[in-house]
Formats: sequence, C-alpha cells, structure tokens
Amino acid sequence: MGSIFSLQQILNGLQLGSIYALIALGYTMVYGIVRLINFAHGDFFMIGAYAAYGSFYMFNALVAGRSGTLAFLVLLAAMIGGASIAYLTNKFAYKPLRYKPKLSSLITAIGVSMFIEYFFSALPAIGPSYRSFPDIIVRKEIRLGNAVISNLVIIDLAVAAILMVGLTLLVRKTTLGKAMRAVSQDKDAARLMGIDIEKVISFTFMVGGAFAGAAGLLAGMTYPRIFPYMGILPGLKAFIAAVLGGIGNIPGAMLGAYIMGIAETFASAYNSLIGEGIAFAILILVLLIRPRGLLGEKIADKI
Amino acid sequence: MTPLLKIEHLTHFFGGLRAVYDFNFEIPEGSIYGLIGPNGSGKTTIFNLITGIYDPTEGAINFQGENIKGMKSFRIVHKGIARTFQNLRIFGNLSAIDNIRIARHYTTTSSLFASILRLPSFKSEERAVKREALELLDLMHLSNRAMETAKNLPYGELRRLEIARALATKPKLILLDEPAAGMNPKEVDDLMRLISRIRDEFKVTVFLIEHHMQVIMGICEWIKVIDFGETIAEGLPDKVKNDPRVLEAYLGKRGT
Amino acid sequence: MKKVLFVMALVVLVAASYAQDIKIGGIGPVTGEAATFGISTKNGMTMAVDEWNAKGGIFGGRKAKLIFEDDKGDPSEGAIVWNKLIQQDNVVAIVGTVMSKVSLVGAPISQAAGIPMISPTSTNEKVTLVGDYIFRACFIDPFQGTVGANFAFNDLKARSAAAIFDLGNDYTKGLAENFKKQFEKLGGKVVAFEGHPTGTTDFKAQLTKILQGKPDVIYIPDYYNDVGLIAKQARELGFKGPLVGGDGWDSPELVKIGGTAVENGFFTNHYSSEDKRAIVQDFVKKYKAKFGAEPDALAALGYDAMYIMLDAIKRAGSTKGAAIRDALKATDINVVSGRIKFDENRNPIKSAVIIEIKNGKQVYRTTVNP
Amino acid sequence: MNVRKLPRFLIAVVLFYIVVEVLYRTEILNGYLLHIINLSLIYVILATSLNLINGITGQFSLGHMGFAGVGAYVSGSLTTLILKLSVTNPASMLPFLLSIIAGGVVAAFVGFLIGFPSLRLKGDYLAIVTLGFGEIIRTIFNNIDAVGGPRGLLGIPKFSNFTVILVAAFLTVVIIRNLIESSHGRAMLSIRENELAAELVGVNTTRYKVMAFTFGAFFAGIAGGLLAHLIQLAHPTQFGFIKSVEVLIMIYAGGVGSLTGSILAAFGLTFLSEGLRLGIRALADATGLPIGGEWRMVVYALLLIFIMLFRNEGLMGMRESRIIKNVEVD
Repeated sequence: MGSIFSLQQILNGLQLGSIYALIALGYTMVYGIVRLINFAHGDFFMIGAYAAYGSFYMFNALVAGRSGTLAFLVLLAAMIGGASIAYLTNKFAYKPLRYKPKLSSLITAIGVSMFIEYFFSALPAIGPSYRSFPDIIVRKEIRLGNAVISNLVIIDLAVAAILMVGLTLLVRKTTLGKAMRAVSQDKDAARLMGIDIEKVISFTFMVGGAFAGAAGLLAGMTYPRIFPYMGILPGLKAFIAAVLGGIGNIPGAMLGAYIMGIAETFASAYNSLIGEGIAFAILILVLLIRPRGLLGEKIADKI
Repeated sequence: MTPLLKIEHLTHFFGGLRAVYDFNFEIPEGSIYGLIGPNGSGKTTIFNLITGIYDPTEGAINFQGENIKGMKSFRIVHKGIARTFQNLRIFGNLSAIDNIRIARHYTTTSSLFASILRLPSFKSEERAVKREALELLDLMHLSNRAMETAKNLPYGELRRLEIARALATKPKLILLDEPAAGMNPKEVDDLMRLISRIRDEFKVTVFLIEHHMQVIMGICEWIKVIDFGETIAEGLPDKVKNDPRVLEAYLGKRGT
Repeated sequence: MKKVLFVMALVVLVAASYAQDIKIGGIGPVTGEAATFGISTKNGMTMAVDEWNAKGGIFGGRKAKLIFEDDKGDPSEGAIVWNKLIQQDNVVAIVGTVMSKVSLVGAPISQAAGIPMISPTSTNEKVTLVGDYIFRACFIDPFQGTVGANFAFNDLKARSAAAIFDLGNDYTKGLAENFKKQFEKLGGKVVAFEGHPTGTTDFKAQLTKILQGKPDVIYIPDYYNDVGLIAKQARELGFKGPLVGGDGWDSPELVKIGGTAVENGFFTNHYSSEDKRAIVQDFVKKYKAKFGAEPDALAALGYDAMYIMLDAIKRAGSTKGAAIRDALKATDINVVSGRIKFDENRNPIKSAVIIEIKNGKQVYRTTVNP
Repeated sequence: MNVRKLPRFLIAVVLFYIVVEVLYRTEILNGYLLHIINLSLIYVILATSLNLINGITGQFSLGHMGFAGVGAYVSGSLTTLILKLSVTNPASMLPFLLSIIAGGVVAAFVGFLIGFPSLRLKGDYLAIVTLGFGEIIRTIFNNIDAVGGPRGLLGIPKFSNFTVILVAAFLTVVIIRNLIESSHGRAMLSIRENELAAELVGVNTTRYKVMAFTFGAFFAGIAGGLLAHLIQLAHPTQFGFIKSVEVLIMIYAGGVGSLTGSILAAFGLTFLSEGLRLGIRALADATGLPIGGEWRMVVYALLLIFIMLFRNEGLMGMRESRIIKNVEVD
C-alpha cells in the first residue's frame, strides 16, 4: 500500500503535532499577553529536556522500580525547569523593556536564545555533544492493521491532551486565567481593575515555559537524544504553527500545531526531497487566504 | 448645478450589524456642512465609506459627477477628497514638514530615476514642495515647528498639523472628523476662524463631524443628524437645534 | 667590538628563532549545531600535538603550537578563520576542517597562500582538487558508499535496499548516492531513496514509506546522532533487517542513543578499536584518560590528520610551505586509521574496515581494500 | 566655498578607501583584517537594504538572506558555469560586474513576487511568510544538482575585492539614502508610520510596499553575489533563516530606519565577533582558565542583550548622521 495518507502516517503526524502543540501554546500565550515573539521559547524546551535528563538520574536512585511515580517526578522537574528559565528570562531580559519599542524586545529575545544555547554548549558540565536520553518508560509496540503504535505515541498524545485541557480550564475558570485574558485584551483597563499586570505576565511566561518543558521531556523520550541546540528547529516549527493557527489564540495554536505535524509528515511521505518546501508552501497559502491565521480574529483597526 | 458630493442610499453592514442605513446627502461646492449624532451613531463610518476605507454594502457615492464607490482610498484622495481623523493619525516619528511633504507626494512627478540621481528637475520640484509645505505650516501657525519631530508637538498643534496635511493633498472636499475634540475654548475659536479661512482661501468644501455645538452652530451652513445609522433630522443649524427628535437622541431614552 | 656585538646579537636572534614554536592552525566548529563534531576533532588534534611535544618537539627542538579557531560550521566564518590563521597568526600549516562546505572555502585560501592544509574529515572529492597544497585524512564520498553497497549485496545477500540521508548534508547525500549507484550496478534494487531535513528528529514519515517497499537492508549514511534515532524508529515501525552506514556511525553515543535498535547494524570505518596495533590501543587509552570518553571517528581523524601534518613538517625539516607540501606527498606512516599514503589527488590510500554492532559493542567484521 | 554643500559621504568613503589601501599596501593592515572589512561592507549592503524593507517601510521580512541567495546563485552560475570566467583575465571584470547585477535583478524579481503577500499580511504574519519563502528558496537550491545541491556551488572565481565591494556598498547607501530623501522614500516612511493615514494622503501603499521589497531584494542579491565571489562558494546553508536573523540583529541594534545605525552595526558586530576571538584567547592566556572559542558566542549574545537593554532604540535610534544625510535642498 503506497498511499501517503495511511493510518501510520496520520499517527506519525499527530505525535509530531502533539509536541509542536505544547511548544506553540507558550508562544501564543506570551504573544497574546505581551505581543512579543519569544524567540527563546524553543530553548525553554531544551532546558526542559535537560531538566528531565538530570532529574531522572537523581530520582532514579531514590524511587527505583516505581516507573509511574518516577515518570511523574521527571515530568514535574521538566515543567519546573521550563517555568524557571521562562521566569528568569522575563524578569531580566523582557521586563525592563516592557514599555520600550517592541522590536527591541524581539532582538533581546534573539540574544537570550543565543545566550542560552551557546552557554549550555560551552558549559563543560553540559557541552555541545549529543546525549542519549534514558528510557523512562519501557517502549512497547501495538500492531493495528498495517500500522504500528508505540506506547510513546499514546503517551505523547495523552500528556499533550491533558495539559491542553488543563490550560483551557485554567484560562477559562480560574481568577488568574481570567486576569490573563483581561491583560491580553486591554492592559490599561486591566490595570484599572486592580490586576497586577507584571504578576500576570510573569505567570503566563511560567505556564508557557512549563509547557515547553513538558514538551522537552516528551521529545526526549520519543526521540531519545538531546543537545543544546535541539530547541531551534522545533521552536521555529511551533512558532509557525502558532501563527498558522492565529497567534494569540490558544485553540488556534493547538490546531496549527497538529496541522503542521500532519502536513510535514504527509509532505515528507509524498516527496521527502522537497518535503519541507511543501510544508512551507502550505503555510504560505493558508496565510494568504486567511491573513490572520486559521482562528485568529480580525483586529478591528479603530479609526 | 451638480453638487460636489452626492451620496445616495448609502447602506453598510458590519457582519449582521447595521451601521449605516439609507443615507442620502448632497454637499454643494464651497459650503461647510456638518454631521452630528450621538456616539456610535455611525458618523465616522460614513466618513470611512466616503474615503474608501470600507466598501459600502449598498448605495452610490458621486464626487464631481463620478462614482467613487469601491475605489481605493488613495485614488479617492487623488480625486480630491482629504480627511482628518478623530484619533489623530500623525506620522509621529517624522518632522512636521515631512508630514506635509508626504501629502504632496502624489502631486510630485519626479521619477525614481530622477530622485535617486537627484537631477535638477528633482531638486526644483523638492524646492517647490518644501516652499509650499512651509507656507501651509505658516498658515497653521506651525512654521516654527517645521523641523520638530511630530510626536513631540502638543495636542492642539497636532490637530492643526493634521488639517494642514489634509490640505496639502490639494483637496476640493475636506472631511474633518471632530476637529475640535480636546480643545479649550480659545483654541475652538481659532479653529472656527481657521475652517472658514480654509474654505475661502483654498476654495475647499468642508464636511465635518463635531460634538462641539459651538462649532456646529457657529460655522455650519447645513446640518444632518443621524442616530443608529439613520437620518433623523436635517436642516439649518437653528432648526435642527430645536428638533425634538434630535433632543431625544442626544438626551432622551438612552440617557448618556 | 661592534662586530662582536653584532655577531652575538645575530646568534641570539637565530637561536631565538630556532627555538621558536611552530605554529599550526587548527579549525573546526566548536559552537553551533556541528559543535560536537568539532570538539571531537579538536580533542584529537590537541592530543597529537601534545604527544609530539612531549617527545621533544617536531624538529630541532622546536615544539608545535596549535592555534585553534572556531568556524561554526559556516562557510563565511571559514573564510574568516583561514585568513586569520594565515595572515594574522602566520601559521605554517592548517589542519581543518570538519565540514566539506567550509573546507572548500578554506582550500583556495590555503592554496593561494602556499600554506599546506589537511582536512581530517571533509569527504567531498572537490576539496583536494583545489590544488597541490590540499590533503585529507579521510575517505572520499564514493568510496564508502561503494564499499557499503558491495557489503550489503555480497556479504548480507541483500537484493533490495532503501537509503535515508540528510538533505542538507553533502556527506550523507554523497554516500547515499554512491551506495545507490553501486547497489544498482550490482543488480540490486533500491526501493526507496528518502531525504530528511537537517536537524529533524522524526523520521517516521520517510521510514513508513521506506518500509512499504519492503527492503532487505536500509542504508543510513548519517552521523551517529541521527542514526540512533532512525534505527530506533525503523525498529519501532517493524523493520527487522540489517542497517548499514558509514564512518559517521563511529561514536560511543550510537549505542546509547540507539540501544538495541542498532544491533544488526554494520558500518564502514577507518579502523577498529579492537585493532591490536599499539598506536590504536594507545590512542584509545590516552583519549579516554584525557577526555573521559571513548573516541569517535572524528577524534581519530583529527588525531591522524595532525599526526600526518607534524610528521611531514618533521621530515621537511622546514616550515616552508612548499617543503611541507612535498613531505606530505611523500607520507608513508602508520596512524590510528592504518597505514597512510597519498594518491595523486592527495587522498589517503587506506583500507576500510567493516564494523558490526553486536551486544552493544563494536565488533570487527572484515577489511576492505580500495 | 560652502562646507555644507560638499558631498560629505563621498568624501568620507574616499578617505576610507585611501586609508585602507595605504595601510594594506604598507602591510600594516593584513589580509585577515581586509577580509573582515570586506565582509563588513557586504553586511552594510545587506543591513541597509533590509532596513529599507523593515526600518523605512515598516514591513517585517525574515527572509532577507533568501534574496542574497538568489543573487549568489544566479551570479555564481553565470560566472562559474556559463561564462566560465577566470580571475587572471582582466577582461573578465566587466562580465563579472554584469553577472552581479543580473543576480540583483533576478533577486529583485523574486522580491517583487514576495512583496505581494505584504499587501495582505502584517507584522508577524508577514514575517512568517517571508521566512517561509526564504526557506523555500533554500530548499530549491538544495535540490538543484546543477548548482551543486547540498554540496553548494563550488569553484566560484574570487572576483570580489575591496574596491568592488566598497563601491557597491557606497552606491547602495547612496541610492537608498537618495530614495529615502525623495517623495518616493517619504511615501515608504509614511507606511511605516501609519499605513491608513498614508493611504489617505494619497500614497499608493501597495505600490510602495512592493517597491521596498523589490529594491531591498535587489541590493541583497548584489550582496549575495559579492559574498559568493569573495568566499568562492554559494551554499544553501548560508542563506537560511539563522543568517537572516543575523542581518535583522544588525538593523535593530543599529536603530530602525537609520542607515547610519545599520552601517555602524554591520561594522561593529562583525568586528566585535572577531575581537572576541582575540579577547577570549587573551583572557585564557592571562588567567589560565580553560576557556576557548566556545565562549566567544556566549559573550557576543550577552553584549547583544546589554546593548538592547541599555540602548533599546539601537545605537542610533532613528537618527541619521550628518555625514550620511544629503545636503538639504533649499
């Protein structure tokens, strides 16, 4: 069977899309609230992977044998790792520029991204080399007709889904979530309502960072090799996904990420030599037809 | 005599929302007409429809006998309609004089080639543009601000700069969207004198939106009142002022 | 009296210049995405220099001084560092660099300046064709691909094969193309020839397509980091057959990343760490002691390239470019990757070994002569 | 003689030329430094031309090096594959220059095409589309075997020299400056300032946005061609997203919309990156710390962050040096 639209390819695309989605959410949330493309976001993903790597070897000794608990602790560590770096980045690099020209934050973001990558790469304890990521969960494969589903596919999809549902609840139901929405819609009004804007922004960065960290762990388990520059490409893809969905829009980021994952998979299956080119062409086409992304709202230009 | 601007059955919907409904208006050349109505009644939308920012759902807009409906905004400007904005839209990082010079852009003829090589033809045109720009600034009492970065000017001067910029496009009709907004009584007085002067010196027809009753009553020759996109009254200032429907729209049911 | 002083000064000057260190330029990417390869190469070079210096220097008591510059794996940066080493640091020879695309920028600069250069790992044929000052220590693209195809067809008895390679990396594409050419020439069928973008970690789309063609063997001429993932994903999708690759596989990390997935894997390499020759055993032992890790192919080639260069300078007994070049041409030396001589295009004539991954270890399988 | 009337920029460039040539001939300036100067000048072309799109017209292109790639491959193919020019033949100089211009023209055409999405897209959306176009261009180079595919286009003759590059950089800056200081350029500026207001003072914003992309791409193509003939290679990886970001950094670190800023940043950042090579080595030698080249980019990134934190409008903001400005027409 030579079809590129096989069940296997759809699963491949969904798995890739899940990881993109977790990264894309951070991009979109941060953009929604401070209108900044956080170029360093892909590096939060990398930090998450390294935090998971380090914590695995730390906890492994403590809770040997309890694979479920261990996996949970490692996930927690990855998310804390991502959230911490996001918090620090916001505090030291973006906050001082909050009311300065937007583009200066953008260049700072690029600088932060370069710094994190090169610093980790130069640090003797980490270094630029690839590290193999430990098997936190034993791999199993299930056959389903022509397709093979590994338990990692299920884990990736499930973790992404749970976190995305959690995020949706957080944004819709909690006070903090409502504050986030208020700040993203109108900072001045939110301030007048007594919302501590900086606190909300900081929190948003941390949530985004935590999600990127979780994605780092999933990527580490699924593609078991990590290195300091591992965030660049997924970061870029996730950013594209976020824009595709309509940047600033949370469901849009998820949708965009899955489309990106599936488009990339199908394009590679169709013709791997120009696969990436096809994926970009689809992206451009979508944006030409829907200039504000798939779910992005048209922001009325008040005249 | 054909009116300068003739609007017939102008109707516009935003999605399902009716913003303007069956708006008809004629503005004769050389007049000063006013458009009033409560907030959100659709006044600015009408300006946006005339200047081609929105494409009207229905109706016709004739300017000097030519249908300009559906034309691109910049072409409408070339036809001779200029405007100002309720929320200032100044080119903030440019100097005051450059704000004016940009408005003279479409009347310049120097080719790219001549501009890049700075040929004599380009230079003489630049000189002319600069002189005219300075004259306009002078008229607006802004000549001492010519080289100032526009965003550093005080509010009242920005309002005048925007009017000067609109005039620089050499319009036949100028649409002023709340020109007196945020001005103190002294500035309002000056503005009224300025508007009359513009009409006389530049032979420009004026169509303005205003909340300031002093301005409306003081300089407008004819007034149209709209509410919820529909015309509720029309006539001479004195007549409109006492129209019960107008009073109701402003003070009545909605209660401001 | 003045004369005496003059002569004394002259003697001092000559002596000073005599004892002067011989500056050798080293180039490799130590930042950026190829940094891991650059660091291995640099480690290898450093080791060779240290060994020679410990033995008392190159000639006449003069020691070698390695000036190493980072090229970030970027051709533009390559042009800068080549110019810097030659014009600013006045090195007498250059050992570098890892990526062919960067060596191709450096080679004309070396050639024009008459500064001999030897690239440890640039496999593109064109590199040494730039001129008579340019040498290399590694195989060229066609060689490994051909050897891999022969091995797959003759030893593994494969009749159908698929290849997956890095689209943006000429090394892996070159190997894949030559594999395909040779495998088809032998009468085999290449059922799929798939590329993947540089830096990607998910190869399942390509592998799913490859497996639809049911190949006997998959040729994966990538570096170990990608090979580990590709192998793992291929096995996950149900591929049980052998995997074949090139010297990019040679790293202790391969088995760590790939786990059991790289079992039944074979690759062409310059040497086997099981080789009983003293220089090999010495190199492996010292490298581990110094850098706390097993050497990979790049470390071995970095070491060899530097070793060959220092040996040539010694035999030349001079720091003149032309003399070193002539000595390089006459190279006949035993280094980690075997006994090396150069052919007329300044490529090393050396045999390849095929290594098998068995129980997580690299096992020597056979030697192939060119 | 009225000092204000003198073409200051021309004088400055001529002085620069003389100083560099004299220093080089007297071997005070070595080939390495000259190479860095050449590279900086190529970056001047790239940065000022991107500034025309991003800084002056207020669009957001993330694919600038894609245009440079087009120029590099077109001119490289012409000189290397089709005309087979040789550096030793003095008659080759003219065909070389024409090839470079041809590269610029083809790049301009691509820029013209890419300018169209800018009519519908704004800000980050436009950024993504230009990024996508840049990557597509790169994918295309990667897949054309006639120009070397992933091996790159090899054996390009080394025609680019200090004189050619300096003249090209000078002309680029002068043309862009003259453009900015004309009615056409003011139209572009007005789009950056307020697109709607620009349209409503009669500026055909469509035309000027496309024009900015076309001009920007033309000069980027020229720069790409010069780069290829300087380092004798055109390679797909040189024209990817990360490289475009390098140019982006230059224009924002220099100041959006300031040509002076772009020129200073092109030189400053190129020299900084080289200076750090020496700096790190000196530090390692002085302190005995085991630090090497891998720390160079760490420091570079930190400095970049500090520049933006403490001069957040870039070095020059929107100001222009008097040397660059035209003598005002009066």
